[in-house]
Amino acid sequence: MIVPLDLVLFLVLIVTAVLALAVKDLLAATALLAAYSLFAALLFAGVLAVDVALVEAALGAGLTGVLFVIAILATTRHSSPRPDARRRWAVLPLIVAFLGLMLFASTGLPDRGDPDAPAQRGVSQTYLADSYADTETPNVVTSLLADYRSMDTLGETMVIVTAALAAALVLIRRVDDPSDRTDDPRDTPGGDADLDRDLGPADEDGYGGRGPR
Amino acid sequence: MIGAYPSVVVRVVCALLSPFILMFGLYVVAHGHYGPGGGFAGGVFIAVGAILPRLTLPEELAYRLVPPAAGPLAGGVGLLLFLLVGTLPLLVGGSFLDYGAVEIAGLEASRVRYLGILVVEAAVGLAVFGAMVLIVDVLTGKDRP
Amino acid sequence: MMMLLPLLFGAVIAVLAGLWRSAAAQVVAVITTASALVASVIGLVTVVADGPISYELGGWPPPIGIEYVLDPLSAYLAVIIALIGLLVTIYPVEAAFDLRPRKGVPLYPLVLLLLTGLMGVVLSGDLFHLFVFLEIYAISTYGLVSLGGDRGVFAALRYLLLGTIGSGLYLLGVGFLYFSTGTLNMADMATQLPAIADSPTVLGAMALIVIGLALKMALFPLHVWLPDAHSYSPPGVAALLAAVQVKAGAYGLIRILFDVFGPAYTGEGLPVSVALTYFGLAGIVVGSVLAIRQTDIKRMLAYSTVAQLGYIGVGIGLATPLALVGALLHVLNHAVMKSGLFLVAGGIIQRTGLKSIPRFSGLGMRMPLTMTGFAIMGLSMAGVPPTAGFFSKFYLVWGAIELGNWLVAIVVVSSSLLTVVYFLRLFERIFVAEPTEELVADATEPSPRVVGTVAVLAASVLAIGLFNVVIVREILMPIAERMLG
Amino acid sequence: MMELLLDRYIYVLVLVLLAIGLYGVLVKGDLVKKVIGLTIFSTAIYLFFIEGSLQEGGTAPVLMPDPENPGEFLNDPLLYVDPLPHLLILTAIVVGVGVVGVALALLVRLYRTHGTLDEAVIADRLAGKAPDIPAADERRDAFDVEDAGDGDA
Repeated sequence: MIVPLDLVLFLVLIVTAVLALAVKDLLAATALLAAYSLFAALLFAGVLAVDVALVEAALGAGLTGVLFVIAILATTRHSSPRPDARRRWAVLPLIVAFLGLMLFASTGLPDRGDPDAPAQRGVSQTYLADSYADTETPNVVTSLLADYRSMDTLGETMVIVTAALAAALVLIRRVDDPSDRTDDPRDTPGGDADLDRDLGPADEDGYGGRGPR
Repeated sequence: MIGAYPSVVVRVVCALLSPFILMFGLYVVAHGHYGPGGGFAGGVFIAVGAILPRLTLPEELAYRLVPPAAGPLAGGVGLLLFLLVGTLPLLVGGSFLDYGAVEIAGLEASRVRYLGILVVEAAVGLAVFGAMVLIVDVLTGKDRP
Repeated sequence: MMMLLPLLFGAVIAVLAGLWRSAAAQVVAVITTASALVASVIGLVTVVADGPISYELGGWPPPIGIEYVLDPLSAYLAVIIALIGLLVTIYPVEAAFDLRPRKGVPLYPLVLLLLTGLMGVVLSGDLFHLFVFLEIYAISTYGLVSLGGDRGVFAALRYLLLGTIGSGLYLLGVGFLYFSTGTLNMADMATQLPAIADSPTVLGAMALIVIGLALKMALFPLHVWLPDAHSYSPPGVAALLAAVQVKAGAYGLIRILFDVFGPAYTGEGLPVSVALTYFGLAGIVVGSVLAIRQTDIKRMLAYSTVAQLGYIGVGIGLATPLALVGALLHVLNHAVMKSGLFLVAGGIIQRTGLKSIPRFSGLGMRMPLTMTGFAIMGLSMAGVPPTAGFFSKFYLVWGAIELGNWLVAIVVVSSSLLTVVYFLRLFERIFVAEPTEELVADATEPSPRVVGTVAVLAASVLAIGLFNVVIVREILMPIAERMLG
Repeated sequence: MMELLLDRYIYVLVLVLLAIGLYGVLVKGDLVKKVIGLTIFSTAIYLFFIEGSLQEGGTAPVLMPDPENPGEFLNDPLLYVDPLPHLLILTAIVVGVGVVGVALALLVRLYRTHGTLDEAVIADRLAGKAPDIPAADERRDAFDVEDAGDGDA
């Protein structure tokens, strides 16, 4: 009965995805991307994945949007309009081949919502049946996350900490930047540019306006 | 590059909002057992509570509320907490992350697991909070403790 | 678990230690990797003697919980990872990473997280868990590659885009498998797959997983990210990447193709094996030819990595015990040789600032110890007996001849000749020619830590060459026979 | 084909989203757009998993109190949708945000040195500064020098 709503949401998703890639203003693209994530979160909620919907709304739509906005404010708001026609023709066959492969693969999938699908008869039965007895936790996703498959969660926590550290390593000001080393200039023409090197009017194409502030 | 927002309405509303967001975040972390939520969503909410002042309030004030060192520190401590909880059962002969193996007088194994989940969620929330604050800090160029 | 634990803790403690004092982080890193090495050697000895060990995390038996499996294959790779990790962390920080980190720069934490990710990949007995660790090591790599200055940043971004697509494809493949079997545990899935062997979903999943992991492993023609990422990153990072990081992809491929999908899918004549073989061959040829054309030493080494990964791909594709032994032995050989070569390059750059090969003239006289190590590893790359590199190619060729696949045999042998060409050219310059550069004339042997590290690696190249029969008979042959038997 | 579309249009729609994302990553010349494409791609993967977890007649995987035994919960698996994909996707979402964070950090760093986020322009500038590095091998697509002209135009 919720199927038509699903369909509508999916069409909206496709439209926002296309628009997010098409618009020239990057802030608008970010807003569209956040809308895309939000609609995805609605879809998640529609098929009863409430935990995922919450996290997608908070992380996918909220925080990712904030990160994009901060990055765009720190860089430029205008996307470079340059079409890359040759690459498009090289990539399209790849995408078509990928779609063909996926279409072929999805013919073997069980129907959506089929209670006899292997996944429904697999390990998740055990989780649902035993969760309360094992952990006194009615939310099975939580007991899965923090107990049955807690190692995944540990890995995931490490991923996010790793990502933060990697971002810090990329942007943090280091004492000894490579360009300070005694490289022979002829060996590395131009050298590795310093973080703070001013390249001057590198952005003469008229699109280099920084963000609003 | 991100500092006090020109509009006083925005500044005041955000300043008023962020403690409530923090509280909601804590609630989501703690509520994971019974409904949607848990460490990840909660950690994000708490992080948003800390990030919002950074986007709207004057810099000094925002960094006094949540100093930049909080990012890496919270990330490290959260991860360490998770690891310690995981290792605790090893010491009493269980396997890694097997909270049920820890015997606490008067509590059944399932109850111990229940508590273990709570601690893990808190650790995850802390780590996610730290990581997000750190990412925002380096992106805005304020990375030095 | 014993092997992972020191790394897990080390990474976290290194984060906190790095905040406090940057030198402390390196000490923590060395201690951590050393204990991981000890643990993994013990692990290897144990499993070779007593058979695989399974570890149930959280006390939940698989397939309910996540399982770690330590069998000879994963123990073998764990030893390689810990060894290279230890050598790179011991290596002086300026030479390895082109910078002396300020307080709070998370350099060693990321190196440890990279190693943790790799270790997790080889230990995991769960398809999704493998994805999580795949991402841990990938994300730390993106950060580390960006240390290589401006071009490093750009290379890191392109690698990030392609690498994330790779893991996305892998994840999709895992999804297809999960929806067909209802489990994520590798062993459990392997028992269920034969019943639905013909399902298009399973075949599609296999294709997705192979493409995703081949992208991670940089198998030709999916290698486009590798030359930039490896040649612009600092020497220590390049050593880690070439030696162990791309091997994690190879490991995943071997494990999933042979253990999860099993012989029903990987028998002779199936498209996946054939494709791997011929793409591997193409990679060998293209990589070798491009390596000859490079003048920058690190870039040359990066292209030669493309070629060497081709050998591993061929070994997996041929799917006979002998060829698989060749591929696995080559994983070890290449790890030792290539990390050694990159670290030597780091030593040269640290001492002289030179990167361009034509200007290395006469360096052999000035840095005799380092250059001897370099020569040994170069000979091994070229496959000159009795160095390690000879034997892995020997097993590959033997396996190919056994199958009657003469094309493979011919390409492998002739590409070795190509490798000889480019290393001989280099040696001629280094040892015979007179110094033309002041920088070379003034050069001296790098610091003892550099020389020591290089010496260890050069000695192990010789040792692996001499004792390869032992390694093959005790460790690799049983693995190959069990997987393909 | 028609039957596939009607019966299981969801998977086909997910495929469309995957293709849009891939197109964005591989074809767009602007680096921010590439990262946006990456996000679309990964969200499509999440949708695939979550749509697959649905079970007809099932409800959210939070156990319902048993009306007959207070304090007990109904634990019949048929009552709930499959929770395992939910966990997997929670993990994947967090991983995805981490990747986006690193990607944006790299973008900001690139912009600080180059003042642009056009992939081809940056590539040309890096390659142009380094004539001793062959620009024609694997750099066919994005790195061709002739492209530099219209890149700035």
